[in-house]
Amino acid sequence: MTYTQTTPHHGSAVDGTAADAERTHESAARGRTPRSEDGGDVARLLEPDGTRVPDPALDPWIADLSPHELRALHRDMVLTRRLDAEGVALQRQGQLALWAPCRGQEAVQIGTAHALSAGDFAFPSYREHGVLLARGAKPEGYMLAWRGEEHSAYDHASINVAPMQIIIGAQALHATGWAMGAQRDGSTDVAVAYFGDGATSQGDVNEAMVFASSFGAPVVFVCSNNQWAISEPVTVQAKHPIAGRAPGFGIPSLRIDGNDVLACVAAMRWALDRARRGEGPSFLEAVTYRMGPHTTSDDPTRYRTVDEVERWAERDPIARFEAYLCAEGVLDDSALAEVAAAADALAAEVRAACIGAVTRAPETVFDHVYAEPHAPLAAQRAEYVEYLAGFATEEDR
Amino acid sequence: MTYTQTTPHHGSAVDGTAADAERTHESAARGRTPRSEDGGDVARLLEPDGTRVPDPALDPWIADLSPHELRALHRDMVLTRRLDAEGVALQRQGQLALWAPCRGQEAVQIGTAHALSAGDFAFPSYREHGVLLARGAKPEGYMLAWRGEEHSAYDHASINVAPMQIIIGAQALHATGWAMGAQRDGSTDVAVAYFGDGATSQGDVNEAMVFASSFGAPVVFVCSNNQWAISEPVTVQAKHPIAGRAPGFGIPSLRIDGNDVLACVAAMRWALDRARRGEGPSFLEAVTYRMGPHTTSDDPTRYRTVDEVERWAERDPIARFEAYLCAEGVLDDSALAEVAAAADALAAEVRAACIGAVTRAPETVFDHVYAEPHAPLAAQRAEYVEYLAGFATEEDR
Amino acid sequence: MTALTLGSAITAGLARAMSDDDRVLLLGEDIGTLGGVFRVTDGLQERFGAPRVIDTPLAEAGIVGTAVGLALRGYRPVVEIQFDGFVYPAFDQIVCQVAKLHYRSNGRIRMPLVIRIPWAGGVGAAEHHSESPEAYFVHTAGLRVVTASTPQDAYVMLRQAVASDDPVVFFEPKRLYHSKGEVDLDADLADAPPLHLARVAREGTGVTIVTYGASVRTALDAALAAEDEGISLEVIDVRSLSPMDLHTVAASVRKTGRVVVVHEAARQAGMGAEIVASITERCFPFLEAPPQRVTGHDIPYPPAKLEKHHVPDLDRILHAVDRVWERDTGAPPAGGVAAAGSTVEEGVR
Amino acid sequence: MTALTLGSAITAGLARAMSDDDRVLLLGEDIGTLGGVFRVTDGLQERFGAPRVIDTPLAEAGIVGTAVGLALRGYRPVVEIQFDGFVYPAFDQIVCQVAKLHYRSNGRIRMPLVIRIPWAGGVGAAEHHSESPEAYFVHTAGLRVVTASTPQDAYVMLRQAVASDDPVVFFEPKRLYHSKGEVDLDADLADAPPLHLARVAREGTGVTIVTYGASVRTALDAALAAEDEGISLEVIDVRSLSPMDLHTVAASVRKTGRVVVVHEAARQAGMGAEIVASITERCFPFLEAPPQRVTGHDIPYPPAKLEKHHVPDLDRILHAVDRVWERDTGAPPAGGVAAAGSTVEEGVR
Ligand SMILES: Cc1ncc(C[n+]2csc(CCOP(=O)(O)OP(=O)(O)O)c2C)c(N)n1
Ligand SMILES: Cc1ncc(C[n+]2csc(CCOP(=O)(O)OP(=O)(O)O)c2C)c(N)n1
Ligand SMILES: [Mg+2]
Ligand SMILES: [Mg+2]
Repeated sequence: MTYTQTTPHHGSAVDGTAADAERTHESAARGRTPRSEDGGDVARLLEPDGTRVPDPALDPWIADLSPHELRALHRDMVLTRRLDAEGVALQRQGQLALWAPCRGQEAVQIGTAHALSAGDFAFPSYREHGVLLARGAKPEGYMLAWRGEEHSAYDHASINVAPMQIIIGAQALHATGWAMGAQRDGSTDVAVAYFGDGATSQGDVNEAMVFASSFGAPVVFVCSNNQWAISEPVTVQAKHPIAGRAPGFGIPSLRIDGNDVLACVAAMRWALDRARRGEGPSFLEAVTYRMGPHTTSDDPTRYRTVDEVERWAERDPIARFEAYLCAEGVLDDSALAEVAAAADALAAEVRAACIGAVTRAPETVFDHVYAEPHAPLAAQRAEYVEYLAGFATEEDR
Repeated sequence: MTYTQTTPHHGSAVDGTAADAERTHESAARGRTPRSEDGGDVARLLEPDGTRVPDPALDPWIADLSPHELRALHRDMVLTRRLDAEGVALQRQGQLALWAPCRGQEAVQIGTAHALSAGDFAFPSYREHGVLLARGAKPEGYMLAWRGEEHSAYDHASINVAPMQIIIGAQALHATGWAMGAQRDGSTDVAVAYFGDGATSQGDVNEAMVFASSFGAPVVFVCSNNQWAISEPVTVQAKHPIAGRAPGFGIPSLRIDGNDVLACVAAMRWALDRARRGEGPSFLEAVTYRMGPHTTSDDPTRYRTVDEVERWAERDPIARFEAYLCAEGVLDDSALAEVAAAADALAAEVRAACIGAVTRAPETVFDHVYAEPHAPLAAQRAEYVEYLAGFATEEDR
Repeated sequence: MTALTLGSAITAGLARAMSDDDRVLLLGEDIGTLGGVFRVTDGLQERFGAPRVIDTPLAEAGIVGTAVGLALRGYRPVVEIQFDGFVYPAFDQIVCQVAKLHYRSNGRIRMPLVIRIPWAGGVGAAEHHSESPEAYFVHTAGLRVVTASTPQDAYVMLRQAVASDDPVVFFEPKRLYHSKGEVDLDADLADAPPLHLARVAREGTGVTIVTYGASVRTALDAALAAEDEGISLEVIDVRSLSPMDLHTVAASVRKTGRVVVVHEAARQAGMGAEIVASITERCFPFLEAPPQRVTGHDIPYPPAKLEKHHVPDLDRILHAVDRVWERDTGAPPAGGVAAAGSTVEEGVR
Repeated sequence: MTALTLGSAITAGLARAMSDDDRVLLLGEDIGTLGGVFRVTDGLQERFGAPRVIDTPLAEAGIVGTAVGLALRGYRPVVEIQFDGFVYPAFDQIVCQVAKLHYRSNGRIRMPLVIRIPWAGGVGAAEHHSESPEAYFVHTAGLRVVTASTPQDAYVMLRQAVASDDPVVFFEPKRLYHSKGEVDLDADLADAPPLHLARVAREGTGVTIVTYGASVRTALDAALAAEDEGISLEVIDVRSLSPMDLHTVAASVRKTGRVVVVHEAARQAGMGAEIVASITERCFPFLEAPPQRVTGHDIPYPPAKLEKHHVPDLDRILHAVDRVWERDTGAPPAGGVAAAGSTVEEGVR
């Protein structure tokens, strides 16, 4: 095998050394991890039907999850799905210009985001609605960009989330730089870069791994391998599992079932712990699936089969987790009803935020180009304001 | 260990699969390859003192080398060294604007270039003087760029070598694209990308690996890890052996002693053979050392010790190969004298090419910007010619 | 003649170029199975095969860099950059390699590469999807930069671009992708106007409008409106931004003495600056008023809901026309220039 | 006052900025142990430590991209791009991220980043080591672009750039690195001319020369030579290319009525186009002759032995001065413009 799937070990350093690889081979030999649909091994704690399976490496990382925390994970996944559905609906109704559905990817988004501390900083792509929600962004915050009102509408500093990134992979470098800063501050804050399978082909993502490795920066790379980059299957980007890239850069990686929220929490905690201990970057490949189109402008029937989508529907992250929680008695019908009500409420809020949105005044297009005074631009603005005023006058006549 | 050092096996496919990695572990376990100075394993056929050591994987690839071919390798290494020394001397005498010495790296340049066929295409950096020489470039061809007369002076099509590349890593993509073309032509031609250890940090080199792997392009990446990127030790680029990067991209790699010309020939033949069989890209990390300064403008005493340089001098590629060939009776004093005379003759030719160089006419700066007619530029040229003529007139007065 | 949209005219141009020359191949993201996010390459992979219509990994430097290698091997690659805002990762390969290889190699190496870029705004798109980066390429010696504003031009110019032995950046005004026009699919390239020539899109006598891309349509609309007000506009579609056909532009300006340059890109150091400077150099004595620029502001492209306040529209063009039309400038008016300049603060103090 | 070279004035400026604010840190290739290939960061790693003077992996997108992250974390990174020609791999990060983050975040995110670039030619360097890419950045809204032509300016402007909450591209004319001048090391930034102001490098009455960077020296030399011929040149060092201080430029042009713009970069869509266009817009009635551009040709930078035929020198400036000086342009001369324009073929036919 050409890559090393590093196994997280609770409390022990996993630094991608030979000894570590031995361990990996060993655990792989034990046949611990079931094969995922696309032919690679993934680490998993919940079977698609909700059965809890043991994984000695991951188990310890979630041993302390309380029923309260488990319910919070479930709730945020449900809210994310509802928010996402509302995004699609609002786009169809002309309330949004575009929407990039995240249906199917709730587990990796919520699982990893829940593992973060307040001081950590997330660098999302455009599809991480669940991450924004979990970090506390307000509905306007995550909707208005898709309506075309703002480029980025949440308050980055208060929720420690960078503006969503459309330039594929660029944020991986930002996260690495931020982590280098956290390192220099002597803090234990960690940066998280979220990106897709397609992004792994970009120079920026690879350079981010180089920098992160060279400086031992406390950053976690979370690759949501949802099998597609618009119409291109992941095999166009990588013939071998993506998690196999990182070890070559000296970065331990883990390939997990991205539809298993417990595995996502566990893996993320492992990675965060490494970072906080000064052990540097880690890489997670969360194997998941984009159930919807790439965006509301996309027509996935042109490039994939209904069959494939149906097969992945059987591995739904929410159904799986609900089955588990109900079986464990952590969730019951009334709790589910409560969550459903909360989702309805969120959907209503989201809808209100969209429909109530008022487009800014024209001259605000000139705002915030610079932080400091800029006379020529101020003049351009004044000229445009005067020009617009001319219309008012004409119309008045 | 986090990377896979793929072992070449004669005639058998080595595609970076699990089975392959097993083999690697196996051979590493046999302790076959001595440790290089910088802490990693390298494959080697000649000890620094010229003793031939067996390597079951590499041996078969050079079994057929005739005394004639061995002498040619030696000769080209000596010529390269002499050419290089002449470059340094000419720069000191003000005949060249700059020179990037390749002293110490003759084995990887000559070894890999000798393994090529005429139809293969090399994409060198600025330090591959040996590759140019081995491919048949004329002295003017490789000197005039360093004199500042031309950007690139050899005839690329006749020797199948791209213009030397100064933008670090850019040529790796060109080689990959060329290889995709060769593949489409149904030919067995192979592209070779030469670059340094520093270049492996560039996005372009990583993207080249992605493309090469995705398309199974017949390209060989030859990384001359000469321990330094100007003043930065290789550890700034990579904490782990560079050869470990490629397998994560699905590209088998080999880490060889870059000062052992036989190992370089063998590894290159292995890689070329894979490419010609349609097995796709390979990656060679040739562990070597830049004995001179980065360029004649550089002052290496600012960043490295004399000690380090002396230690590497003991592993000189030419001395080692000479010792071996003399012991084998392939070379004797008269043969050595003949090679020395050839080197003198080359040096004289090189010197003559430099000193005799006549700078082109001023208006030629406008030539070849476009392949097709371009009236505004033609007008700019005419205007400049007229302007220059004005001086002549003034002076005439 | 066949009625085609501008987008399908390009598809037809690509198909024609590919069947005329089997060294032509396409590279890009989602151009194969999907047929491109704008469907411009729709059906081409089916027709010409996957080896010639290549879905690449998601890396623009990689796309352009491998195209350079393919060109070195004798191919004529046509690459698609999915949106204008995604060309920058390839900037190094374009500026240092594509543009320079012919020069660097003293003409030994040809770079018959076409870089297609769906381009510019006004379509309500997300951030980074409405950029107008043409000036960067116009400033880069070694590149040719063109754009078409009619289906006929799109069909012919695309083929000319592919046939050119120089690298061509081919901007496709996405706002016009769905606009229809008659196309002569059997047009012989030898009969077509050369790629570098400007086109007088509408003749007029009062004011010259110099523009390109989707703004040609806006300028033509403005010309209709101006006609009602008794001002005759001549509209020049520059088509080729590099080289630029100053002959056609200057001939018009000498006739009208008044000129408005229109584009969507930011003003500062944009294409309009070059056009105004060139006109001033060549036509100074004929100018009745200082040339005006109607451009995007010097801001990043704004959110979609506000883009109508950035992309020049008919009213902004007419406003500028009024300014060059009304203002007569034989000699400095008493305090007049300061006054004329007063809406635009000149300094930065 | 201390006599310093321009290069060491920058070193002093960096040291001062770093001791004034411990959030300032440096990133680049070979800037630590080696002190930079031009020794501009010499001694800084020893003085401020490796965590603040960071030798990075060899990847410019990586350098700028991580600097963006450091800025997000509250640092004020000063990055060095080793040579002008190596900035392009970072172009995407600069144009899409550095320039836009403040705008995109509605002012919530600041990008107090300085990108230092040893810049331009005339030093006999190898390919890609003599580029003049400033127009690309001037065209990019959200960036400030400055350059210094004296040690005093270099010292002060570098500190101002670091103090600015906006991203600043700081071009260092490498031809002047070794030129000496007096520097007031105790200068209080509050007393210094603001970063965006132009400087009248020499007062004159006949012709205005607008330039920047190393060409300021050439222009001053030309002014001396022109004096001998009885023409008085006013030389304006623009200093800040974006924003540009048009107030100072326009005031001069209104006085002289004649202007020559000088820079090394290619002409087409270069900085000179913007300057000429802006001057024409603002000062049209005062212009006695069309502004002239003396620039690098529209070619890739040529091999070093030929660079003197590309980089504007004293003679080319004087030649242009003659043209704007001699030519009077009240009304179109009979056939005169065609004649005047005849050295420059206008069309592309
Ligand atoms: C630099 C750049 N190139 C191209 C695009 C166009 N684009 C947007 S999303 C996308 C696919 C991304 O795939 P992946 O990284 O797997 O993320 P996913 O959309 O699947 O979440 C592409 C090609 C872009 N946004 N940025
Ligand atoms: C894109 C780019 N960035 C920076 C440089 C400046 N530079 C020239 S050589 C060099 C070091 C290259 O090191 P390596 O790749 O190890 O090759 P070596 O010089 O050791 O052969 C650097 C930084 C460059 N030429 N191109
Ligand atoms: Mg994906
Ligand atoms: Mg090196």
